Amino acid sequence: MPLVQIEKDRCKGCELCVRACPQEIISMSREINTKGYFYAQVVEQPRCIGCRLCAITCPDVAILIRVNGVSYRFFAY
Amino acid sequence: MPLVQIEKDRCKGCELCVRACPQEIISMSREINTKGYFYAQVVEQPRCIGCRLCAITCPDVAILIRVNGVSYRFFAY
Amino acid sequence: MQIEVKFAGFGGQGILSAGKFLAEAGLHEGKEVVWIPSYGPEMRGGTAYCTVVVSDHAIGSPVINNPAHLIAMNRPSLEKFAPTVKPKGIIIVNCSLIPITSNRTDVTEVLVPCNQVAIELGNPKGANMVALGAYAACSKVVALDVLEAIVRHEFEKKPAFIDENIAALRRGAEIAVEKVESLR
Amino acid sequence: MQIEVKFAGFGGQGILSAGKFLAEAGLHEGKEVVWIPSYGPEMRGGTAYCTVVVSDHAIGSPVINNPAHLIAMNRPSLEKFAPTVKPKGIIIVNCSLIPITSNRTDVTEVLVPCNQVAIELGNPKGANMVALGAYAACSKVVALDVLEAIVRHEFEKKPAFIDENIAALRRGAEIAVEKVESLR
Amino acid sequence: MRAGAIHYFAYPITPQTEVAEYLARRMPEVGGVFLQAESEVAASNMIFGAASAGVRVFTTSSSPGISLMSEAMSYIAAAELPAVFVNIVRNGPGLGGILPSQGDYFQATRGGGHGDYRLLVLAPSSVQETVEHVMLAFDLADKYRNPVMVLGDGLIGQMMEPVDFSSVPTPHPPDKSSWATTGCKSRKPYLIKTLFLDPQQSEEHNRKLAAKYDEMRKHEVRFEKYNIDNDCKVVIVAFGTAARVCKTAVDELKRNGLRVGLFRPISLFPFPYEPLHEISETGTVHALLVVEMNTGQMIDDVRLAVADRKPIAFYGRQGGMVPSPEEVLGEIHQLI
Amino acid sequence: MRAGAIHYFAYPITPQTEVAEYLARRMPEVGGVFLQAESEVAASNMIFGAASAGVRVFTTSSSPGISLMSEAMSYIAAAELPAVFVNIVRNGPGLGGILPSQGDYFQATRGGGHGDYRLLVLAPSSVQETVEHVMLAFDLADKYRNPVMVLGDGLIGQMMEPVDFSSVPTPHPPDKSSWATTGCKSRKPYLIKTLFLDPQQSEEHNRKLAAKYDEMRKHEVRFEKYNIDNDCKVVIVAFGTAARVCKTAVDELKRNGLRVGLFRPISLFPFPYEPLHEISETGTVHALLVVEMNTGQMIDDVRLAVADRKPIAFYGRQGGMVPSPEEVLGEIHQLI
Amino acid sequence: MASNLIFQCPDSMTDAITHYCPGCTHGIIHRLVAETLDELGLRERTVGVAPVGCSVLAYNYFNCDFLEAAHGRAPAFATGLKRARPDLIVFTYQGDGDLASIGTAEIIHAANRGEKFTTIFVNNAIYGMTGGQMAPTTLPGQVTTTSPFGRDVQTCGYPIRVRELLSALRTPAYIARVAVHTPRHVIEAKKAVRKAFQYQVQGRCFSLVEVLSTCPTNWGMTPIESTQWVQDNMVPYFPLGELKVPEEE
Amino acid sequence: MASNLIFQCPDSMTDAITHYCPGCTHGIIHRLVAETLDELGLRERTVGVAPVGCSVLAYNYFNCDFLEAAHGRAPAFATGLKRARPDLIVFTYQGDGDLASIGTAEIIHAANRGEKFTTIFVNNAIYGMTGGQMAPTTLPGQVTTTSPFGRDVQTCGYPIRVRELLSALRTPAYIARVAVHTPRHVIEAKKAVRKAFQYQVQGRCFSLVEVLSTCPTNWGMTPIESTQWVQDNMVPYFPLGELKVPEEE
Ligand SMILES: Cc1ncc(C[n+]2csc(CCOP(=O)(O)OP(=O)(O)O)c2C)c(N)n1
Ligand SMILES: Cc1ncc(C[n+]2csc(CCOP(=O)(O)OP(=O)(O)O)c2C)c(N)n1
Ligand code: SF4
Ligand code: SF4
Ligand code: SF4
Ligand code: SF4
Ligand code: SF4
Ligand code: SF4
Ligand SMILES: [Mg+2]
Ligand SMILES: [Mg+2]
Repeated sequence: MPLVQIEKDRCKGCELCVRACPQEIISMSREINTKGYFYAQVVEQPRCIGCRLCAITCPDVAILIRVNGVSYRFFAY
Repeated sequence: MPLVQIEKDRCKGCELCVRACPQEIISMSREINTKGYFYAQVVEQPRCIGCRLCAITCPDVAILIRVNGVSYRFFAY
Repeated sequence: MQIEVKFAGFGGQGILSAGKFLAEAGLHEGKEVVWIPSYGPEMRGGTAYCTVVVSDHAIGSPVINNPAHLIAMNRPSLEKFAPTVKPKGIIIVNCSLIPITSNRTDVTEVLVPCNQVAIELGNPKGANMVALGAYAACSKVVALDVLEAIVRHEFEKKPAFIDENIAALRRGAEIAVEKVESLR
Repeated sequence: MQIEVKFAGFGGQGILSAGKFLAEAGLHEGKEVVWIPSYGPEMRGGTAYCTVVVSDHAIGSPVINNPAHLIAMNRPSLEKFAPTVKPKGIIIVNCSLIPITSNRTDVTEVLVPCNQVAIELGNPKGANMVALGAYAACSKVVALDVLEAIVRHEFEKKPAFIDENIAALRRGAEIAVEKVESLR
Repeated sequence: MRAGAIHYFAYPITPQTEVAEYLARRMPEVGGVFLQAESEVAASNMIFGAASAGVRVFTTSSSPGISLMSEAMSYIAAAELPAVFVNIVRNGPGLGGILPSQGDYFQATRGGGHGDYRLLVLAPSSVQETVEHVMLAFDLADKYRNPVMVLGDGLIGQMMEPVDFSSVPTPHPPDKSSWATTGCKSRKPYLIKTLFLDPQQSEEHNRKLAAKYDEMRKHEVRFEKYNIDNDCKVVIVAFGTAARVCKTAVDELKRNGLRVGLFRPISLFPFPYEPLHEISETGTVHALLVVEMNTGQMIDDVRLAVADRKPIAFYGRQGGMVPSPEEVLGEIHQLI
Repeated sequence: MRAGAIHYFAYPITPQTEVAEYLARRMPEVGGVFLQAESEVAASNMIFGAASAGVRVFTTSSSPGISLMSEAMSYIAAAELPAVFVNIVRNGPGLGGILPSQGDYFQATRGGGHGDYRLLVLAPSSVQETVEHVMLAFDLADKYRNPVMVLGDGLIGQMMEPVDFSSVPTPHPPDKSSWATTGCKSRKPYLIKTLFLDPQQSEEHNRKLAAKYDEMRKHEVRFEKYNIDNDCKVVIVAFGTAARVCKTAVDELKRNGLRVGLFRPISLFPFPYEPLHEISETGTVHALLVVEMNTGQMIDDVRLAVADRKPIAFYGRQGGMVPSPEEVLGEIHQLI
Repeated sequence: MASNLIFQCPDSMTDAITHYCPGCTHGIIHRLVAETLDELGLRERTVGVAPVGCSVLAYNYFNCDFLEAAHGRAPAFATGLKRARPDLIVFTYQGDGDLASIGTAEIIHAANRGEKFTTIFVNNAIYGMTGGQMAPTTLPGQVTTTSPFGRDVQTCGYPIRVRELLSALRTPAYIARVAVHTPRHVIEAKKAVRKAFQYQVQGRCFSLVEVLSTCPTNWGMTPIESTQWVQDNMVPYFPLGELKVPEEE
Repeated sequence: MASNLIFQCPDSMTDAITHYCPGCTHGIIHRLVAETLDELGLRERTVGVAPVGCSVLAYNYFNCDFLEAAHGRAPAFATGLKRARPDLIVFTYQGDGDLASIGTAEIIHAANRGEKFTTIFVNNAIYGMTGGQMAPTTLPGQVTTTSPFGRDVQTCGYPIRVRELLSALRTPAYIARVAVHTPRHVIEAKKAVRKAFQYQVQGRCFSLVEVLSTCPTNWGMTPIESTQWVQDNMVPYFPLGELKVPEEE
């Protein structure tokens, strides 16, 4: 099962990942991080399909994705 | 009858007019002018048809053409 | 009387415009005023600050190493500038983002949760106004209603912003007054 | 011994290269040499000149207001520079293009119809070489055969030019010798 | 009136933007053109072209941009055209930063472009004075047909200070019909050029320019004496922002009974050599302190004015650091 | 060896072409690149890029072209990169002409680009010395990681004089692997930059540069004394072509039994203040004569060296005119 | 079973948090370049050239040698560098003010000489760093601080299409335009960036990828609105795709 | 019957003898411009802008107000002038080094802004004034002092076609290429020059006429050989004709 980790203090709250996620499982927190931004959170991790669209679209490399099983570090997207 | 006057001391001897003249009536003198150039001369004035090609091609405005009769100063060439 | 105040935070927090409003208000009250940004818009991110000097007489050096007052909107600003504040000065601390205090005992330190308040007011970008309101109430450098007038004037063309910013100013002022009283 | 010579004429007459040949020849003879063009190729037309200094010892100022010798290839050059030539100097006048003389009595003035001669030799661009040959013969600053060697070297890659230029040099020298003798 | 209209060509650079926008907004008679150029090189040459038509022109930039204008400045001076350049100096060299600096003093007063020419350089020390200097610059540029530079710095450039427009002189553009290239109707064609192939003519032209600079030296020396009287012990020399800081220091010293004065050159070229020389000759003065926001540039001019009859100390901050009044006080105390 | 190869980027301009072609042809170890740039702006930035890779780089130009390089010069100095600029000065300002001049003295020694930086400036007075200076310039540029300028003029530029290559020093390019950006294989990435947003850092950087210029002032002062001994009555100060002319005048004076010497600054920055000062202190010297091919630029430095202890006269020609030995004699006779 | 990273920061990027504004796509473009360097194994022989513009600090985010050029002159820098060391991989990263305004001559001549480096051209239709002035690529009617009533094509002309302009040169090159406002576009963009570097690795030609980017701050929009604006306004005027490939020759 | 002049020096030319080399077609191009000014009655409200190049002294030959620009900057000059005085007729006269090398940015941006002046662009495939260095328009294999073995397209790229490059811009303009190496071509050239000025008179658009010209001196040919070289070598690479007319819009 894919695991999506969003690094709270790297996030600038741009919401691009929220829009990108086909599963609509990312949403913005109601809290702010140390920079004062509302940050993105994965709210329903189990529904994640590991499509990486959130990470691909994040301008701040705030998203990290893990899976169990084979994976390729260099993927041609 | 058209009259072609080549100003000897303006001429730089480039020979472009010689090549331009359809009547082949311009040739280079064997003398040099004050700048040391062999200058162009009209050798058979009567055969001139007043086509102006010599003047049009002269880079040094050394050629002046007159005709008797109506003429237009501003010609669209 | 001459008062120097430093607004400090990071780019994007509205530091420079809050300072500008204060300066405009000072001008409006007939004072001599100088507003100096730390730097222009050429760089974003990093620490941004501006200095505002409000005075009854002509202002000499615009270089202020030791301001009378400080408004610290994030942690690095507080750490950097708190030690430079003149004794008996005022420090406004945006405790939404700053988990520490200055540890100074010779100044009045007022903790205002600017971001929280702004979020509560439904105007998350208004943290700078909350801070400005709080500062004006504590320092009395300019009157609150003059500040409100300036806000009205500045947002003339975007009337939607007027009310929410005035609300932020007022709420900031209220909190500050409460806090200051509790300090007594 | 130091000899200064000015070559002058208009752009396109090969003034600068004639001067260069002379300088090269001087170098070849083991002398100190300076060659200074009046200006580079940036401008065509107008008066062009160069100065060549050939000396037994190190050359100081390259600025020569009063050359020992002058080679005037067109009328303005003669008019401009003839009065500056040192007494007992030499003036070569290209009488193909210059209908006047310098009117100086304290110099050796040699009239050479450089253009005519060049035309007669079937090498109308060789007027500069005619003048150079004439000058070398009159002044003996460098030997004619050294000049010829330089010409051979310079036109190494265009052998067609070698013979005609050497012919021009020689013819110039001959004429000059005749003229100088007739002056005696 | 066309000749009164002001034409402005510039390329964006921090920290000149504010000044540019401010001036463009406030200058009362603006009826001219504003065009954003593709570069500083282009902006300065647009200035050149527009100045040829006899209109008033100016551009604003900051250090690196000014370097790119230096060819055009030399041309404009050579062509004897009036134009105004505002340089809001930032810390350098290179890209440096956008903080206030006085590192372009040499460039403004002696260098920049190639060849023997000078800019008339004015150095304001407040926003008010900046506005006045820009207006004055137009007049001086027209008077001498020479480029004039207003040398500010990022601090003045970005400072918000009230301005009193009543004291800003109204402009008097002179008649330029004797040279402006506006079509040769009923006169001979005019030519504006800087090429002089004939050395005699070129030398004459150089001397004509030199004579003009001498005229400026005679008539355009500007400076301010602050608290300078007959018993000064130390004289501070500073311009622009540094001078403003020094004023606060002088006030403070005065309060403490110390006799220290400030000499502020306002025209950097022509530099006020004579007046400074005289002051330095005052018996009580036993030292001068030059304060600059660079590693020491104007100090050359101070030394030329004072020779070495009195010791000259230097205090400089660099890299966008502005000396504080306290630091200046410290330096003074070392001298007294 | 790559680091010994010389890379040359330039844009054509008279009268630098000859020098460029000459140097490129003669420089023995050329194994580098020649590329004609689209402009002087580009050429100077290509230099910058290539210098970053640790190769030896140079460009040649003449006055207007040098003005266009002034932004890059300031950057290169700020980035602490070695690079050599040859300026074959022509008469200016503006397009001017292509005749020899010394009108860029200020630009070379104090101005040009923005900010607090200096070029190390060498002024040869013969073709031989030009070649030697260019080779020396590469070494000095490497030593100080600073741009070095060889300031010639059209006369030297276009003069044909025999050159003895045996006296030209062989180059010793140092190891640049501690900073050259050639890929970060088995090390941390290197960064070459000139932006300093933090004023503390920027100030530090400025002071580092200033310290380097002080080093140059200590170690790189170069000058020539010609016929200067203990009983000189007048000392001529001149550089480059003007100095060469003055030598002839000095020789002539000597023949006539007049005791006149010549002081020729070879490094214009650092200027030989000390040695000139000492000479001017010699009891017999009662005046100095500065001879320049401009309206008076180096004279500022002479005055800084001499203060006003001795009178300083000036003789200048402009516009491509070169003073003649006779004219210099005339001036000397007025002083004696 | 071990857990594997399938998305993480590329080795060619440092882990510094960028100074870019929230939602600014400069960050995405950086990552695409860094991923490419990783994938092609180029990091250790790459030198990047930063422009003057918001990305002047790019060197803080790339984990390879870097230079900072003067405004607009990155192509001249890269030329000098690459000519001196043809074995290096050199890329410039430039904004639209930098490349299409002050640096016009430099990019055109570098492209025309066929310099063998790669340019990543970030077109955000505005001068970001200096606070939102009109760029050569600002769209007709677009409001900026120096076109307060919208770009007037009568006085300022039409926006310059850099891809089309450079493709008009005869010298072989790889020139493409991409966008990064949706994940799909990012994926396409990545392919073009990769190709551009591959051509360089092969020593084939000059390569340039124009990337349509956002500037939420100076456009006065949210990041999401900005991406929509790219789609609705920029893409129609700046068509996406390759316009020139060296194979044509 | 009176004798009438049917060909003489146009009023817009002075009667100075030019400094151009024998057979250099700069002289023809000057005359075409001067005739056009005469015919359209523009002399008294025209200001010409001279470049730096062999035609730097153009002002000696034109009988109208003239400026001498810095090398490559004539379009910026003309922009300043024309913006200040839109009622004037302004033209620049520029060589290929001036316009297509150092002045690339200036001509592209002037054209792109649609500045309402006219540029006469004299392409002689070489730097004439400075003694025959390679120009951006020097043909492949052409020998110059800085390409002694002929222009190598591998290292210097292909010659720039200015007409094509500028036509790639979207802003309306009149852009044509003509030649003057035979009388027939001169006649065609005249038409283009006339049109260019007419568009300006109408305030329509930027106009540029690229004229293929000779440089017998630096090409090392006789004038006649030079004209043949234009026909045989330049015309095939630089096709003649209008490429852009404002009516298209
Ligand atoms: C010579 C010079 N001129 C002007 C500037 C100011 N300046 C810095 S960045 C910039 C433009 C930035 O715009 P762009 O290239 O589009 O990059 P962006 O910030 O939009 O990514 C300008 C004009 C400068 N630093 N140097
Ligand atoms: C800033 C600057 N760089 C270089 C020069 C030298 N220069 C004068 S004319 C010229 C090029 C001339 O070539 P072109 O524009 O093709 O005109 P042509 O002479 O061929 O008609 C150059 C490089 C200069 N005057 N100024
Ligand atoms: S990997 Fe795909 S499904 Fe999972 S959170 Fe990201 S976008 Fe949504
Ligand atoms: S895209 Fe990245 S920065 Fe933006 S909200 Fe999502 S995690 Fe945060
Ligand atoms: S007008 Fe025609 S026919 Fe007469 S000379 Fe001239 S070219 Fe020959
Ligand atoms: S075309 Fe003109 S210059 Fe040439 S030979 Fe004929 S008349 Fe003489
Ligand atoms: S100003 Fe614009 S381009 Fe610059 S970082 Fe912010 S959003 Fe990005
Ligand atoms: S050098 Fe060439 S372009 Fe210049 S005048 Fe001579 S032939 Fe014409
Ligand atoms: Mg941009
Ligand atoms: Mg040309």
